[in-house]
Amino acid sequence: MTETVYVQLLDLTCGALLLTAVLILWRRDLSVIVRVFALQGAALTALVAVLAAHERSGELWVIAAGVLALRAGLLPYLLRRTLAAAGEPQREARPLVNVAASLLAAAVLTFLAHAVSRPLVTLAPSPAAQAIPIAVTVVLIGFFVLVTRRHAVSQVVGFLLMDNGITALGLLTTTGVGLVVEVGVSLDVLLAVLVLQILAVRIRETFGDTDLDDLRELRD
Amino acid sequence: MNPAQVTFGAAVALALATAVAAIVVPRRVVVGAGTALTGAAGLAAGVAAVSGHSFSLVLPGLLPLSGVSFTLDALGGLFVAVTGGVAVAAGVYATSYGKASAVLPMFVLAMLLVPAAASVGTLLVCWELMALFSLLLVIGENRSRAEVTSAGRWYAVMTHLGFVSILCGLMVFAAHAPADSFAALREARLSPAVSATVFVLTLAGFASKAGIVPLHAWLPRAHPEAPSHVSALMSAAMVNLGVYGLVRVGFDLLGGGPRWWWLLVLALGALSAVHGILQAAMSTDLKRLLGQSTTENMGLVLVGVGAAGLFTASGNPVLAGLATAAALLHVVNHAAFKTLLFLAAGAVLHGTGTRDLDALGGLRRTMPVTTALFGVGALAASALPPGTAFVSEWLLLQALVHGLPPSGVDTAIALPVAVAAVALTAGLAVVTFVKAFGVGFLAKPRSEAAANAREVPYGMRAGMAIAALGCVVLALLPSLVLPAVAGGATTGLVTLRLTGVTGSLSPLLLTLWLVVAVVVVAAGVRGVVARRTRRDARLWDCGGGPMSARMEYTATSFAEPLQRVFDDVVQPELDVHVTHHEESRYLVRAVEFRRSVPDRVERRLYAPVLAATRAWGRAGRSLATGSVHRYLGYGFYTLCAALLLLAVTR
Amino acid sequence: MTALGLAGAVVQPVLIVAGAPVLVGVMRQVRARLEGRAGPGIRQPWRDLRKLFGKERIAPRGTSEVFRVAPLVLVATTLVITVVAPFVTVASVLNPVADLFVVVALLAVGAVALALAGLDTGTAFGGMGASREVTILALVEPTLLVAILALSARVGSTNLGDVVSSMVREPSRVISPVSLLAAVALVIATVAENGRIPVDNPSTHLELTMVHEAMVLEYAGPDLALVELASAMRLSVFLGLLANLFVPWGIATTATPAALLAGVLALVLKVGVLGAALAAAEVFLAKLRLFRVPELLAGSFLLSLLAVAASYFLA
Amino acid sequence: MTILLLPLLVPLLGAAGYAVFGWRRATVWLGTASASVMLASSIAIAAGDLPRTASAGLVRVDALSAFMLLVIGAVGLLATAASPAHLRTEIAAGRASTRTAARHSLLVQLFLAAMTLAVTAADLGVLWVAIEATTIVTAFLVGQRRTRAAVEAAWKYVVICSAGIALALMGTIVLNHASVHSGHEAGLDLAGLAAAASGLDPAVTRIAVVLLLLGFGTKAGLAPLHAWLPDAHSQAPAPVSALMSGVLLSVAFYAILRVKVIADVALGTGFTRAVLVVMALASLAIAASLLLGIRDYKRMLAYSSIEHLGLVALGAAIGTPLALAAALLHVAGHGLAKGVLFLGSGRILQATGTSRIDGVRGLLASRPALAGSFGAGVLALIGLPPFSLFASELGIARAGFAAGMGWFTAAAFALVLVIAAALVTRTSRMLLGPPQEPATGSVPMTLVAGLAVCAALGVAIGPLSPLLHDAASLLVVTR
Amino acid sequence: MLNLWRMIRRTGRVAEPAPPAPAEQLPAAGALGGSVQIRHVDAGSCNGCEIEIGAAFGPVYDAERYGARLVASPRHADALLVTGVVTRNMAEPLLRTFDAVPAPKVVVAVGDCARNCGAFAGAYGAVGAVRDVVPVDVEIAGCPPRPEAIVDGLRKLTGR
Repeated sequence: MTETVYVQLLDLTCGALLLTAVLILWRRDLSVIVRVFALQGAALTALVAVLAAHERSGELWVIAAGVLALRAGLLPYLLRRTLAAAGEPQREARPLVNVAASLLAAAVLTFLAHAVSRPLVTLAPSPAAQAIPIAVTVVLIGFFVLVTRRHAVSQVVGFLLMDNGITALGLLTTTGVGLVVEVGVSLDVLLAVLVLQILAVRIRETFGDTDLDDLRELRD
Repeated sequence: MNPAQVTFGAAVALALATAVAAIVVPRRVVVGAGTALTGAAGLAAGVAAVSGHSFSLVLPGLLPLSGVSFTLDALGGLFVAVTGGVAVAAGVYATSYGKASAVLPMFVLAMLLVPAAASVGTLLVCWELMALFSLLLVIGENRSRAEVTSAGRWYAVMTHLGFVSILCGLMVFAAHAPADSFAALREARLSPAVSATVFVLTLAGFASKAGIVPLHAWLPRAHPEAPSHVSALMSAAMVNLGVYGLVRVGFDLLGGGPRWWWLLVLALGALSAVHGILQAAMSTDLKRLLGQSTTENMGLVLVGVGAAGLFTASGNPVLAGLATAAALLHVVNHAAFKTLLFLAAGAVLHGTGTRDLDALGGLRRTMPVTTALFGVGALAASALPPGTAFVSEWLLLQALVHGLPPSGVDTAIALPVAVAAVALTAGLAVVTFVKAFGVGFLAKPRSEAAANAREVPYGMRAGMAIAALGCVVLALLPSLVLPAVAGGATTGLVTLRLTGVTGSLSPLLLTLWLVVAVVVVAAGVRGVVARRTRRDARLWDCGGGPMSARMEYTATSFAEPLQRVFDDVVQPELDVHVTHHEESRYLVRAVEFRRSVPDRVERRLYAPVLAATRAWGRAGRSLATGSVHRYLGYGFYTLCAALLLLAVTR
Repeated sequence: MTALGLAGAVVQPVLIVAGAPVLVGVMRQVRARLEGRAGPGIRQPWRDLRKLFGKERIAPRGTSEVFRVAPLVLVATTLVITVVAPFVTVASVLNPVADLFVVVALLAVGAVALALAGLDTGTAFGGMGASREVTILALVEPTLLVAILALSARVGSTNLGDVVSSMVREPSRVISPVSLLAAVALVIATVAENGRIPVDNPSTHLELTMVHEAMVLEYAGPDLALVELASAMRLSVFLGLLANLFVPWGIATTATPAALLAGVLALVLKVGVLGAALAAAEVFLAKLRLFRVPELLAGSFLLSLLAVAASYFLA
Repeated sequence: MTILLLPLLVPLLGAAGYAVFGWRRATVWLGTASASVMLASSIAIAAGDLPRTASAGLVRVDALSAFMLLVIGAVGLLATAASPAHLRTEIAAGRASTRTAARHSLLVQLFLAAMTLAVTAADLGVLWVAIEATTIVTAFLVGQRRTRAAVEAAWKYVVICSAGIALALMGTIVLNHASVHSGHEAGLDLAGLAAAASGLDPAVTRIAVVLLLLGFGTKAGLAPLHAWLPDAHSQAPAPVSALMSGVLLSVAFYAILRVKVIADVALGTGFTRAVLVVMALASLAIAASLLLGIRDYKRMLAYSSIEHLGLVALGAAIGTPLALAAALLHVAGHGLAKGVLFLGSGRILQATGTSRIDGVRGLLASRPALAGSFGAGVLALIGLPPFSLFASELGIARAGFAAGMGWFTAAAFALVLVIAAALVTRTSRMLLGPPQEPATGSVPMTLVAGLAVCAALGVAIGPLSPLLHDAASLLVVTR
Repeated sequence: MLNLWRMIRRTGRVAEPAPPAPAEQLPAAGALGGSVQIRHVDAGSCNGCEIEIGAAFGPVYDAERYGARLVASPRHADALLVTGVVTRNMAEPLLRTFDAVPAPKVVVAVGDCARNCGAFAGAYGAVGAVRDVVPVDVEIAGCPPRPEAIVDGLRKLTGR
């Protein structure tokens, strides 16, 4: 793989990552969101694969396989199941910030991400590092989804968006944090989503709805 | 080995042993006797320390991170002795009063330790222990009564406020010194701003413990609600430690200061004295009255302390010594008579079940011993000769009078005002205690409870008698304790002569002459009267009658003229509620009249604070609305702001 | 204890005990004459006392020792003052008691004893009188003590003997503004403390206007005699002190019989003139409502404060 | 096998025991036994030579870790000792089944294990994994009762904590980035990072530190992501609340302390100090604002935890040896006191059936021993002697004024005063007043024991003193 | 003020010259020694006598110059000056007032009603004359008696 192709592929996959994040913010149909999320998992896998091909690192290929299984397979599957369990209203009814404003916010977050990640880029300039702001943007968009979306599944997706972003960040900083940690992190994320899925079902059972803004029994 | 060390150690051991014994054998006799013995040991230690046997002790292992160190010097010894003395009376009293509580000896112990503390950490820990134990004692016995709960709350919050104030003050001080021991603090060189901060902060804290206006609000609540021997300990011993702290920090550690410090102290003292006694004069609750009188007396002490500081700052050590002597002697005197009065009030409560003066009366027949002893205390408290407080107030006035001629303009204004405040206080104290004694004990019983009063058990009488003995000794021979409080400010055993200025007083001879005069007059009357036997006759009831107890002047009516005079100051609340007949509004079915004299300082100062706090609390609730999005939003916005800040500043 | 002091201790009490009722008689006579009446004569108070001592003693039901002892205390405190304070002689037999603060406090003790006796009876009148008496007492106290401060600040002592002898030594002080202001303040205080018009009316029969009289309604016979004697003595003491503090001339400074005689005559003259003036003034005044009395006392307090200010700023 | 792994393995074995045998007579005290062994081995570790490593450098115990192990062991023992009685009452009341009890006990053991792993981990990444693991393990404990409130609390808990902790992960990765490019081979090894920190790129490290502090601060109950805490702590079963409030917060704060060492070397002490002071004061202010109008006593205790972690953060911000020692002592004292209080509140809840302050009256008259220990615990919380919180608050105050942070310290203590006022007011309403029912109840020995230890620590810490000072000196950076 | 002073000077003495002292004296007068404190009791009078008593103590007759003085309390009194017929309601108070006076004590009945019920003799509301209730030492006749008579009666007590 030549350097140019590598950079182009890198940019393409990162672009896909960002695009999927924005789409999640854009769309209101939950099943579409879950599908887009699976796509993002695939994009992330592609990113790892590109990096693996460039670095010629077996370890990265393993990670790519893991990412594919987890983020494009298992997690979207869990989300779909949650969605199925959650019952009828499968749309994000009324986000706390409406879609147009959300998209503008995403633009602002992108600028913020670029501004803040400059030191990370300049620390070790490389094609991969140039993409760090995109990963940070995805994290911030994920957090934003978490803050503004009312459906339980959307919130889980938001959390996973953050996580995807962080994973991308980890990969783009071209370093890896050690296998034990990687596995631990992935396991934690998986378990967290499992827990959230079970809790979402319980919310549905006890509250009859999955609008999280109705969860206001505990207050002062 | 040093006698002060031995006796002080004995006091600590006795207190701990009593506390343990009280848990094992919860009997009043055990607790009371143990407390009295602790007090006796403390008294001995204090006396030894005052007479020159000071000692130091460092225990680095105690109180993690700070260590503990004690030094009992003459100043501390005085307060230890006072506390010990009060504890003796209260302990003896407790052998037949109240519940057996292991906290009582611990409270006494904490109060004994405070004046012996020799480092900031030690002082603070002892201070808080004292607050804690007293709080437990206040709420301990009658915890199901709403007043007690409220009093406990006020006390806990205000004492903590004072503590934080002292903490901050002393910590600022310690931060500018090499270490936090008092010895190191004395060496510290502070800038005027820092020392002023230290002084003002510690003054606020210590003043709140001494019940000084405007930080007094807890005192008339907590002192009356506590069991009476605890009230005595709090009002006669604990408040003194506020004075101790002020003297220790202001004079000893900070080494005096500019005139405005002491003018401030003087002003606070004068304000407290007048405010306290005015409230007491209007009060109809016997114990509350005594509590408010504590504010008054601590105010007088602060006038003395402030004058002492002022004279020191003006370079007049003779008068400074005199004023200090007056202040400290008043501390001792106040301890004696306030112990007696609170114990007697407890006896009244015990004998009648009420402490409402409007429902008392006629106790001189059913409770003669208590009446006589309360009379001794009332005489002492009203600052009339041959009472106890007269000597100290006389000293105070002497200091103020002699301070006038060679002084600055500020002093020329402050001292006459102070004299006037002291004089007004003295006058109102007379009203207050004439009311307390005359309405409470003389005349006819105003209620069933008062009519069926029973004299209290011997233990309680003995406790009161000890306190009364203290009062009498202090009244007749103040020279026994004056060397301890005054250094060389006065000389003479029977006749006190002021050193450095003209002035002399002989309480013993004065009393003697009064007694002689009474005897002479009585003998003269016996010589000239024609018929010696008295004819028993109806009270003159204008021929009508019978005169019922309802026709008597009550405490409320007794104070009414005074209340009218000061109505602009105290602003009593009058509420007349007329219920008309249904048929015609010209016919009245019932008239309800209610009068209360709320504490104006409290209403003006505390009510807004309380309201603001409540509003804060209500507003605070909107922080936790239950919305998970909002909660996450806090984090999100903070994150964005932080990242922006990081991006902008680099 | 000097010879002069000893002489004073003997002469003064005798003079005041004997003379006080006469002073009251004089004052009544002055009033009677100004009112166009003939008057009972200046010996009438002594007649009253002699009769009262001969009467039956009464123990009103429900009263205690406080009630019985109060008249004794009242007389005794005043008696001690007459012994030690400088009326005829400058020196005192018991200097440590001849202090202005002590004298003021002793006078208060007497008033308190009587107030307690009033309360002890348990009657509405007794309580009312006691309440009013101590209220006025409390309000007079600041005036008294601040006036004392004004007088003693320059002398550097609150000892009566010192104050008086300093006045004798430097007569120029007598007409200083300090003295003047303090004197007026003290006169008002004296009027209030002794229950004279306009604060109280000693001959009132209307309960609502009574202060002092209301407390003693239950006393009869010898007890009443003591109370009346004491009131007269207190008035004499106040007037005597006033006279000697501001016009000390004639007071005996040596223990010669001539000086003593001069002192006695001077005191009789000064107190007599003062008493007559007071009685004359009363004719022109109406009694104040009880609740307007504080205004009067506040005025006197202001005067005494001004006296202090004058002693500092004009000295 | 090295003793270092014992505190980690024992609870895992305990968990396995519950997984296999369930909740039965034989296993009732298994949890307590395992916690005792944990505490004992922690003491043995603390008494030995430190630091020591094990398992290929993945586990390392230095003085700070040993101290934290002791705190976990002590509060763990307290909580597990109270668990059987709690569960028995719940089962008797029909609010739980034996299956729930078994799962509860199993998860508690795993919880203990996760916390032990967090404080013994040598690697920042492992530390992160362990802390996130605590969230997952406790999620079902929080939601154990399956009521609406419990489910809601669990959801908020998991979402907020996961989001927060994700920030910490991001920070970890950024820090790793800086570490890798600093030319050292430290990676994320804590000791290595601390040693090599001076070579880290400051601009990158700043970002990492902010993210880490915010992230771990979430778990430590510090503002701004504190809001899960009152919900979760009030809904969790009492022994779990005790553990969460008593140690979990401190364990998360332990991570902050580790980060602080690195940051102080890399950036100078000013940066973390500023961030921590802001977080500390914000936490105190939030706790004060909400405690003033608090109506639920378990939430009251939870907000008080925010307050105390705020104080600990202040101590860490001050950063002098005295301040850090005081902060650590505060962690221990707060753990014990809060543990006791949550256990006590659980009993009150079981006795009265309501967690509203209005619903409880005259407790001191109806249940003197329980109310007495609850009251004593509150007195400990507001920092009265002889409890160790007094000593530690005094230390923090002294250090704060001495370090020239007088204004912040004064502000903090003013807020502490407001909080104390609120606590006293609410508690007195619950405890004092006429009783609602006749007096009953036995002396709760666990509570008394916990308070006694807390008080003993306040009087003298004796042999703990060198450990405390070693731990504090590990955290002090002189630059 | 000045007006008042001028009036005092212009008026001078209004008291009439003292008439000669009454020949007879009460035995009690010796014990009283020229000082008599008087408590006035209205036992049921029409207030005519009161007006005359007031006049007797006024400046013109000036009973006070003979040593008699009105006081507020029977405890202070030596003599009761009783006016009017004794009504049913006042009989008991009169007795009590008499009892309240310390010995030696004197009762003066002023006016015809007090002496013998006057116009009210036999009235259903009247108990009787003063002497029917308390021992009377001096009686002053007249309806109402003239101030001179009252002063004259009082001088029998004071002996002046």
